[in-house]
Amino acid sequence: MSKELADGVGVARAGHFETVAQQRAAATLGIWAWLITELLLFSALFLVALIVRIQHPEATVAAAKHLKFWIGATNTVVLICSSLTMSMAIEFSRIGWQRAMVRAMLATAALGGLFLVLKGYEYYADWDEHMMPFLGSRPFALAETPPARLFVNLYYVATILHAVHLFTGIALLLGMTWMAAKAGFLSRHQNWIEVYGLYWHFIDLVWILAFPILYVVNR
Amino acid sequence: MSASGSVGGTARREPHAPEATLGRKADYLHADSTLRSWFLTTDHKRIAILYLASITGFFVIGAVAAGVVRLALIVPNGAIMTNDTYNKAFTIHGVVMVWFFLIPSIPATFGNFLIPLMIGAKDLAFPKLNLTSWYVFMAGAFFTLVSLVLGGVDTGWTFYAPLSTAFSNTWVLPALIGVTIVGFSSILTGLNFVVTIHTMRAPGMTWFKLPIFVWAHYATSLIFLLATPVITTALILLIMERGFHIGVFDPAYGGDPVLFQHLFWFYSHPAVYIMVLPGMGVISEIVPAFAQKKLFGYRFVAYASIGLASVTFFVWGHHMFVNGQSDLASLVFSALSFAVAVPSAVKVYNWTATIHKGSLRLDTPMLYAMGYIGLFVLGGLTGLYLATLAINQHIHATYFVVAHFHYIMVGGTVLAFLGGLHFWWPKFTGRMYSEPWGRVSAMLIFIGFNVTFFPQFILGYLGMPRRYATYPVEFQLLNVLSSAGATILAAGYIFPMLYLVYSLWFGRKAPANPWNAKGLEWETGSPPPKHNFLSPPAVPRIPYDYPIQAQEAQDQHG
Amino acid sequence: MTPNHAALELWPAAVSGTATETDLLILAFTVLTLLLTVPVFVAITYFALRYREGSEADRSPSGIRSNLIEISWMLIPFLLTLIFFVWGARVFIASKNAPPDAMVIEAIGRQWMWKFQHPTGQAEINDLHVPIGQPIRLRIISQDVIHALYLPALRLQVAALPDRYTDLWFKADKIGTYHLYCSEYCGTDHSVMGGEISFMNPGDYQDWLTHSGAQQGKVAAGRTLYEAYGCAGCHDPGSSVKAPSLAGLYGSPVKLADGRTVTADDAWLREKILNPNGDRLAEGYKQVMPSFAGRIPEGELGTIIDFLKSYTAPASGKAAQATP
Amino acid sequence: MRNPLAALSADDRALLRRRLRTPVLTFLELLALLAVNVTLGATLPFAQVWIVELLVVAVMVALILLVSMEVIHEPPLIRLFSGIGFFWVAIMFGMTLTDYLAR
Repeated sequence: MSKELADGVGVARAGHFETVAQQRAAATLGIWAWLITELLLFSALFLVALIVRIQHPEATVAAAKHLKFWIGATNTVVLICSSLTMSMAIEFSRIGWQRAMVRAMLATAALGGLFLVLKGYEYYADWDEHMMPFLGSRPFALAETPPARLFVNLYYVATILHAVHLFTGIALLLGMTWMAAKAGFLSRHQNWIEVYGLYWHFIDLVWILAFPILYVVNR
Repeated sequence: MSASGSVGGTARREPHAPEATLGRKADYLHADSTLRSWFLTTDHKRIAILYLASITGFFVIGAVAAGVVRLALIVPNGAIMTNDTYNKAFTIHGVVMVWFFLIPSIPATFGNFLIPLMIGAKDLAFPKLNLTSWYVFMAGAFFTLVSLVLGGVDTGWTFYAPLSTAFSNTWVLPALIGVTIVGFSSILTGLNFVVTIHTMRAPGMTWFKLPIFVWAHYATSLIFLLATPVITTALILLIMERGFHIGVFDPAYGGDPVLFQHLFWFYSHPAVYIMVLPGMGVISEIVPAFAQKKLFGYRFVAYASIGLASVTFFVWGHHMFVNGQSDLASLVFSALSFAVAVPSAVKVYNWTATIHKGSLRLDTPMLYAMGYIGLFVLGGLTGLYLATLAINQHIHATYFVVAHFHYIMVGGTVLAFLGGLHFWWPKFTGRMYSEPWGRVSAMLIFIGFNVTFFPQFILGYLGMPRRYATYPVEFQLLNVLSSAGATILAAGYIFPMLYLVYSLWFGRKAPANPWNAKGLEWETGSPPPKHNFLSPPAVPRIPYDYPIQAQEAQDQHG
Repeated sequence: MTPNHAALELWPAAVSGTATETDLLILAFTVLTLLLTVPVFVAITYFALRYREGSEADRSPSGIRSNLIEISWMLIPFLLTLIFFVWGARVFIASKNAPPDAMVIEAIGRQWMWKFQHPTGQAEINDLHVPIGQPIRLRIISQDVIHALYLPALRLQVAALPDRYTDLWFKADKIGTYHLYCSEYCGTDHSVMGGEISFMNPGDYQDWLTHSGAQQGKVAAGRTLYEAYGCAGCHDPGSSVKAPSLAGLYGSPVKLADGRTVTADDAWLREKILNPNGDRLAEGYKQVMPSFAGRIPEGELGTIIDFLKSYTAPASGKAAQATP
Repeated sequence: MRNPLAALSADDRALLRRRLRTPVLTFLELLALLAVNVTLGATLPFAQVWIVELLVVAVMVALILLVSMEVIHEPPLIRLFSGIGFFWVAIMFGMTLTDYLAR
């Protein structure tokens, strides 16, 4: 029901497809196949986090207590907001409200940027508290419990990998916004917005998983 | 993200000649001949040729490294080269053969070329992504070659921590980065195949009319999607471990090196089926064509592909029985490993039943296919030896394992690759290869392979560990025999490279269907036109609609 | 290399009940393998000849019900092989659970040597002597990368992990000397990380422990360490580095670069190895020797010094090595 | 700045309300669930609280997949693809834990 398109909104068929429906189905299936790989990529890290937790419960709890819980929580709120604006952009694209859609996309990119800024501040606070054990030059605050280093470093690998995805996402989104602001975009490439929206929601979903796994359950 | 890039982008395709005027110039090879038209092509057939050329190069590198290994082992005392040189040679052999030849071998070349033809499509669903995957592959190859040129790696292709992270003084990082990047090319290829097979089939081409080759590639692609990301994570952690000492695999900080092995084999055991399944697909095309008989038990063979692709995710721990995993895990992984026998047996018995009462021509592709069946059976059953816990305690990490997986990888995948290459060579190039030379080479490879690798089963059971630069003198006789076999095998590899290249210019022109084979790829020209079919192909009533059909055909397909 | 191995053998010697049973298991499995494969090979060959294109052969549909035959060739081989899962698992579990009265020998793997410590305190490098007729448990650990201790004559191997102990137990019933290997690839000299395992009568084992094993074994062990840590590469006569010869050094006075003279006793040698330069430099030599602090465990330091004690004259350098 | 909503006709406002109802409701539900988890994480009311936290996360993930990513409106194939990854994650975790929980 919610996926009905307004008049003048649609997809231009590429030469190697027989129908537009086939082209749309391929794009949707393609992004889902990609998202499966993203899920497994991050899940392997979560598995390592679980093993570290099983093998070194005390050190992991000590390390997790040093994470910036409230910044993480705030960032989760920021990403949930960006999911809302992305959903709005998709709905606007379906009813053909191009300007509203462009604004919603810009808002999404801005919220993504805010996430990265907060994340950067969090890293700075971590650095300040000597919570960067991978830096050889800077002593680690929890040096007396070596396994704490495992969890903290894993936190960096996971969050940096997520941030890289978010950064790539913002760059793609801004590029797409620039194209989407032009006349006729929605009649040719409406499904780009849908496909991109799935990616954005999924990066949000990964954070929804990462926040409790890293920050919450180990407290 | 990646999907969106290519969906709309192909809206404006470059103009091409109207189909009515299709002549000599319009087939995909001759439509355009500039370098640019090759390196920026989005035609799946040309990308397949790009892949074919690249992996042939890697095969040569890997084969030379194998030759160095066999040369070193002629003498037991390591007099020919230093231990370091030997270790680097077998590492290069493993890394290059596994990641740069075997994994892309059949999918990225034959799969790329044939899947759209077999399902009656104009191209893969995402042509630009397909080209991207080749560039990603070459980027990964670049890093690995850099590590090779700078001095090589000595960790073995398995990169076990902490040897690879803290102890090896060789160029591990560029090799790891290269292998990580190549994983993305696998993912993109697999994604493209999955989407193509789901959405691009010609009208009337239902799932149970698809050739087994397509089924096998569908199963392979699922493994690409579900397994490759995990090795990416494992390698990222390994790179971080080596670069920044993050500690997760480092016992000095309480990390667990066995955890790397779990992540590694979660991918690398299914990767065996990335190498094996497409080969099974090739054999399932060749055997019916040269028996002129419908494939026996089509549905069972199709389901067996999916079955293998699923079961393979439950058995990785059989690589780790003696590596310190819990006894419970060993028991569970061992029991589940025996389940692999079921779908494998289905394939082998059905191929044999297909030959029964057929009308057989023993041309080169069929010789390879028959060799494949025999060697795959031996490789598969010796795999069950290794899955048996008590036997594994003795032959794990010995030459028995080396022999076993070479029976699967060379006896299986490489023979299927060569069989498929001869089978579809007329389709790829429009030329016939030399049949007598083809048969001679096939026999040489079969004999050379067995002389090389059968003695290694015995060496392994006698207790010769693998990856040994020097060895006790009583193993010398069998090692010399193995090295002698390797020279025969090498000759068998060199001949096809010569006569196939020769045929490109001097071979007889190939008709559209030289083998009288069934399948949509034979319904179009050799080589096919740029957009595959001049008119939409008619999907046959049943798959493998050959003149001879066993009773079961009527039972299962109406 | 080893007297107990013929130039070409086709079956390895088995010295324990587990080894014999493993052999039986693999032979039985091979019989099953042949039962499952020979018909396929024969059939393929026969069909290839019988049904050649143009041959006169009956090609009418055979009317075999395919589902039944499919299910049977799926399940029968699977169930037959499952027998071997159960059998293999039983042998495996038995070989994992050592009897409580087993004699415990510590095994330590390191790039690229094995060290074995007997319960009575004697240690040996690369080679292992064990008595037959009694259960022996090896507690195995590694000091650096992952190794694996592989004893083909017993059909057993297990990884030596850097972070925790692994176990392997056996009860040998035949005397003899066989190979002992590292079977997990561990870097440059992986293939020379091994030696011989000697299965001895209990009386001979006791004899070995008290006489040849303990005393001279320690000197030989020290010599091995002396070579393994690279001491010999610089200090042996004829080396290009021209470091002072250590033969006869023990107990003699040494003139230092700062003019003092010290006696080369246990304590001074230990300090000198751990921190060789600075005020410990010998007169007339340059500061080239690396510090071994943290690189040589305490026990081995003692063994090396034991070797240096016995390393009395230049000519006896070889003698120390050659003592049985 | 002019309120952009003021320029809309009544029909457009109705359309907007109909279209944005689900995203906004999902947004509010996600925030509420997050609030539960943050509260539990900050106060740690009992030892086994992580079970509750993970259940809440499971609900949030399901909400994003089914509603935000519209899986409930998709054909069976997409539903299968959206779930198969999680199934494979379960294989990976389950089989690995047969080692770690039995050591």
